[in-house]
Amino acid sequence: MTRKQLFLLLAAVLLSLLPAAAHLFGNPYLLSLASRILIYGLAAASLDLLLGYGAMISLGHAAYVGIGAYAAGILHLHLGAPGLAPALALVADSEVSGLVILPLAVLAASLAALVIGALCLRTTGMHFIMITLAFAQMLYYFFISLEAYGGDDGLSLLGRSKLPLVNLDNDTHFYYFCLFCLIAFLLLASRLVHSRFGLILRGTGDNERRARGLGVNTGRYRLALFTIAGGSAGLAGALLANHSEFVSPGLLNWTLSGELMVMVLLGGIGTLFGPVFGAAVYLLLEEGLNMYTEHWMAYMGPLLVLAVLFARNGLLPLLISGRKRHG
Amino acid sequence: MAEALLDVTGLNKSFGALLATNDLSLSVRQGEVHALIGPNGAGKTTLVNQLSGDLIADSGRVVFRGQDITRLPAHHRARLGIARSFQITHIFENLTVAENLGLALLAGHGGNFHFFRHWRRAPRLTERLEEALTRFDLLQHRDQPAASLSHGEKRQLEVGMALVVDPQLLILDEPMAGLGPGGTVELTRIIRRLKGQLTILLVEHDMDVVFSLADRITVLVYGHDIATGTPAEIRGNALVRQAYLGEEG
Amino acid sequence: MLEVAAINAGYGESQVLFGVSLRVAEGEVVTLLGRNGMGKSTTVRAILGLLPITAGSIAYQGQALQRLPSHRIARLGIGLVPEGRQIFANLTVRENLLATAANSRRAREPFTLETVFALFPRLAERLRHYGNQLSGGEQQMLAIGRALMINPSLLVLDEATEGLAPLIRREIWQALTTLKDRGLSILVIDKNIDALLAIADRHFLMEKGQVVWSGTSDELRRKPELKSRYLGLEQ
Amino acid sequence: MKKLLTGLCTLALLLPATSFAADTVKIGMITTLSTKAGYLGEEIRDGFSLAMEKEGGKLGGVSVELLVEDDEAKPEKGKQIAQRFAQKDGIKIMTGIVFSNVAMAVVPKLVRDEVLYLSANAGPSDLAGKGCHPNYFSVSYQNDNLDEVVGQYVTETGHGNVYLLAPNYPAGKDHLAGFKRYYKGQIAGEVYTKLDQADYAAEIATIRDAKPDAVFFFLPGGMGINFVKQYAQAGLGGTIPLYGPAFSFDERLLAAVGEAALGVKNGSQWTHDLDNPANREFVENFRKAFKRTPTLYAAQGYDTAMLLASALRQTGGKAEPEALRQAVKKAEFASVRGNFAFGANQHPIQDLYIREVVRSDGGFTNKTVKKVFTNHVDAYAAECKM
Amino acid sequence: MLLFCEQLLNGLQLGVTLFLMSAGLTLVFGIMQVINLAHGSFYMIGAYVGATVALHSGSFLLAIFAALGASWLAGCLAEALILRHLYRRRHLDQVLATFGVILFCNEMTRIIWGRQPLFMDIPAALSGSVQILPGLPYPIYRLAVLAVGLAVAVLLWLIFTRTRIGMQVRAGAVNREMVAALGVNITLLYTLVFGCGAMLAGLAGLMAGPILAVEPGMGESILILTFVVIVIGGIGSVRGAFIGAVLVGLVDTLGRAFLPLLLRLLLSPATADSVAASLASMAIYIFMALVLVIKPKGLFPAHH
Repeated sequence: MTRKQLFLLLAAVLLSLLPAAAHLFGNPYLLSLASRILIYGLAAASLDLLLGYGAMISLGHAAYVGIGAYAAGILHLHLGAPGLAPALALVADSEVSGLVILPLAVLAASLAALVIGALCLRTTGMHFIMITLAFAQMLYYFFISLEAYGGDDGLSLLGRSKLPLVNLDNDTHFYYFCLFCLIAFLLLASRLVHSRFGLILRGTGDNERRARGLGVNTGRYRLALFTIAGGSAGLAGALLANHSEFVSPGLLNWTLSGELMVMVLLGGIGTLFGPVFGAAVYLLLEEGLNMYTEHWMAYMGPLLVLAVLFARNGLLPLLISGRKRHG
Repeated sequence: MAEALLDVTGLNKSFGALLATNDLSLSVRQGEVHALIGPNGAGKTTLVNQLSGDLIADSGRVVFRGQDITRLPAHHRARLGIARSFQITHIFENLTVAENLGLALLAGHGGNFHFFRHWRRAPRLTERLEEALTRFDLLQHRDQPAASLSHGEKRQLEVGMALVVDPQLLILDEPMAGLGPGGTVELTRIIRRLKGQLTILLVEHDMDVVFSLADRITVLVYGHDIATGTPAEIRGNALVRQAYLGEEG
Repeated sequence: MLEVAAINAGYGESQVLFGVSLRVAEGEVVTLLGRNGMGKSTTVRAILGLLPITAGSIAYQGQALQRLPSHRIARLGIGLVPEGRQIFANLTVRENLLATAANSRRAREPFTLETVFALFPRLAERLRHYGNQLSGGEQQMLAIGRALMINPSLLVLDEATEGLAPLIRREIWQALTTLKDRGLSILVIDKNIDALLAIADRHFLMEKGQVVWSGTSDELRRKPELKSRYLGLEQ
Repeated sequence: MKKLLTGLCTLALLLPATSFAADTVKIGMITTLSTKAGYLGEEIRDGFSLAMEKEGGKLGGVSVELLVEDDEAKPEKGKQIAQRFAQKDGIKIMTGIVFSNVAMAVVPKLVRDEVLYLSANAGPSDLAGKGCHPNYFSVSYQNDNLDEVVGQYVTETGHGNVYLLAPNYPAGKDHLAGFKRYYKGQIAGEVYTKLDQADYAAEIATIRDAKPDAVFFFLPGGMGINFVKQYAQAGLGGTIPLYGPAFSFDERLLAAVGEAALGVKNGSQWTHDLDNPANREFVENFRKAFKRTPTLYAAQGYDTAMLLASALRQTGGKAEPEALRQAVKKAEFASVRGNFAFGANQHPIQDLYIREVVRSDGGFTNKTVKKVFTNHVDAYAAECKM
Repeated sequence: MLLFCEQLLNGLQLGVTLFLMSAGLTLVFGIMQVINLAHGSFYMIGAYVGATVALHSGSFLLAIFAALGASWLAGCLAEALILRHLYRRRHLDQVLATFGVILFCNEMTRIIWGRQPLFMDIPAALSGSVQILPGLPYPIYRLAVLAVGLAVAVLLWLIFTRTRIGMQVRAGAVNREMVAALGVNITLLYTLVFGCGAMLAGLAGLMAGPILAVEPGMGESILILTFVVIVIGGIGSVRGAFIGAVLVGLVDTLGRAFLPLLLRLLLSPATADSVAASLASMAIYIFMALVLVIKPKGLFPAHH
């Protein structure tokens, strides 16, 4: 067994035992924190598809998380209200609202990514970074002024989505559901990067000119990946909305895009699992530092700089490869 | 006279005030190895870029197998059967050798939106990949990242990627650049074996290579073709000697 | 004054130079000959500190260069006319000449715009043109002028006349002769041996990253087989 | 592997801290300490801890432990902290939220889970009306109160044509609605600006062009500083009077606004010059402890702590929810505001004042000008079914 | 009409402030190929140091020197300690590191200066208004800001076209190696350019001090605007930055001022106001997206 497999196995065991541990220690908050880490991990891993495999540096990934969250929040609001459209009512009263909400949230985020991606992909390099940021800011202000759904105040959800078999209102069930979503995403994504599509994408990300010279219409593949990543971020958003039972425009702010990027880089770009690890490190650091000082950012900042300067490939590869690099 | 596979007439391309390609005409016949020589800055790479579609000419015509391709984008031209290698090695450094070749094999087809099945399980790919790995002597490196290959092996891989799709026209832009003596010999052998199977446009500085491989040679100076002919004709051409070797008179 | 001793260098994992040694004495014109891809430009880059060497040493007027950054090497008095000319395309001719001009060695008769224009009258006519609006020959003159403006004691020309029309070449050879007469040492790379035989004192012939022969112009004239073997078109 | 262990240790840090003696009551304060609005939370915290200090580290004779966390003015963050307080630390009493949107995200769930929440600032309309809850008390105000008093005062002053300005977000609209509830004249214009806008030159030019009798604005925090400074710089300070709720005129903001705010009238439920024994003591102690004049946020924090102290004293230190709730509801404490009682929706019934910004030894401060409402009840009380 | 002139002036004034921010950033972008999210922090440092010195010394002149010096120093330090090591790295690394710098700077201002905003007054000589047109008084200070912005633009133009440093910087943008090989200490030059860019940001912050709230995190809102400017103008082009800044200033100001009026022609007043408010906040982003869709490299891409 390689170190990587060992590491993943260990992580899987730990994660699946976590709820039991949380109950044992009488600390249900641990579960909520862990769920949040899983969700952010999902969002970061979806960003990693863009950064690590497609070489598309998007500084607006929070937009898709936000759209997913808002789609879930808005649907939740309407599905719970009387007098909705008959078509929606069919599914709404069957106590499986999640079956509508989650796919629609993914769909909404994918659609947004498709449209925005089509425009953004006309540019490259620094311009791409900035235009993705601009679109995210545009959406941020759009949701701030979206009065019908709370505007800047955000939107509170009463309870979580309903799914068959699992009861998301139960934190343990919710945790396992998040874990399931994350693992499913990671499995599908790692299949994806080794599929024909993934191969061509990785090639395009590596050397676009060469790929075109071989006959690849690179724009289509990039747009498809942008859409997929957006949709996955939408799923994370929908989960996040369910987790905190609340959505607000703050989710679309560029700082969240920045934080997601930090998670990807911290964990290890282009590794899919790394960003999940990065999310855990970032969020735990935030929690941990917060316990010791009000001024946690004064420590977090330099830590990030040091991480960039000295852990060039992220923490996960560092962990997995151990001392091999020095040997 | 054999039929022309590629016909370039009156091509012009300028960058600002610099005329990189100046009323250039060139005809590459089906099945020949056609070498393109000229001093540095003569506009060879600019021409290659216009043939491959990485640059679009300002004016003039590029006709390939009877079809006007002057304004087609690069990936379109690739699908028509024009393959190229680059002056500076252009391979997918982060992919493995097998992935590089696999990508080359798959790239020409439109239907690559397969998201879950491993790329290696694309129809009829395995045999072709094995064959390519064997043919370009890369079998022992198949799962190595391309970045870890030696310079010569990278060159070999690059040429392999261009060849693996059985192109009609192969454009080799200074394939010998930076190769050690062993590498040059090896690559010359590979190209010689290709002779007759497909048409090759060879841009090269190494005169040994050019004269040993080429059927015909075109000499570029200042973006213009000053002479075309067999190696013997070129060697005897006073204009060429003066322009290229700088021998005055 | 320049002493290159058994240097190795390369790009990434591919080694290009294998123990190259050469020397240029005060006031001498020395050539580095060989076909493309033999390591001539790499040698020049190594001298100028643009490429780290992995073995050997380089000294200029007794000072070791191998650990110095490029700008320090230039200030010691080595002026580079690079391969491909590398004119600053977004600067005018005048700006190209002035941007990096310096007299760090306190030469008694420093080069000025006037002396450069006396050398290359064409440049004076194109004073306000941008670098990318010049012909190849004018760019080459500008590159030489630019290097002279830092008042070097050694001028290094990489591919001094490649791709230029015969008339322009003659002008450049003429200029180099003038510079030699001024007492400047010159290290020049070119394929145009016949012209170089007249100017140069000594020659180094490179093949596959190694110096395979060195000698004076007379010795080179006496060995025509060298010319055809390492440089020529003929097989 | 060593690093993995380090990771596990970090996790362990998040396990519950060793619990205090059983008789210690933990209080969770979720408030804003970072971002541009960080000083607001600081004021609340300082007011609260001043009360604890006064009682010797206790409240109502019960030893209490105050946990303060920064919500960064983000609702999501507030929810996380609330969750951590409730689930990890087992806290049953919370307070401190500065912003209405954070409160709206955090409070409804908390009170459903039987946490007693005493608001030391935010008073969104929903929690006063339809969303009122037995576990929710506002010790500060209902948001509209401070606008209503200005609306009444502006009407009384006789301005018949007022221009309105607020950020383009729900709270902005609520505040303008509060003003309009008591304002009887014409509206010269109603403009909603970008949230966190820095430059108001365009709006000020439009105001000059509209020539209103007066301008009423709700721009909390830095936005207010920018607006007031630029308004004065544009030369409008002397010609078209400004009115607003107290949020843009607390003493710490005034220090940053400077002379530009001089003479501006604003509505509040409290000023440091209110003449009652509790207030005199509070202001004096606060100045001594923190070397600055308290703002209304500090007063609210102080009142919240004093209210809690009175309730804990009554229950004999037991934090049993029902008893504590009943005790809080009685509001038997000496508020720095003077009169203080809870209405049916558990929001304050209180007097409201108009204050004016004046000079005070080297700086600027508020002076009470007029009591406009006595025992004012908020507009949403009737909607509360409790 | 008078109102329109005034709004135009307001737009221009916002534009030149943005230009001060953008000039340094676009140079750093263009020449060193490095993304610096922490540029807004230099703006904040300029404002904080300026406000503090002005408050304690009462001298605006002293404040200017202190603010410029502090932001210059901060810029040089950031370059030498952090960014210099990232020139050849991915943009991603640069984003991450400078994001860390933002967190640090914001928290440090909170630790050093406390949480409440800082006060900074207009210098006495520049307070009050002048009638620039009959019936149109305009604050002198804003005119002064406009003048300083334009002066800096002219100064930069002069430096760039007339001085050797300017030529070296431009030359360095197209061929770093060649500049070094001709004897210029390019590392030092970069640090200098970086420091001067930071200083311009500090100047912008200082000048914003009397108009705006000096508070932690004040750099971020203007940072994003600055990015918008640079991308519209074309990365690396100072001329582009100037035109982009003026355009963004005008679009933002005129959008806020006149969108409500325009929309009222089409919609009911209440709807018009709320739609206009939303559109006005998004206006510059929409503008930027439009520019990039039409000209993916911005209006004046620097020659490369």
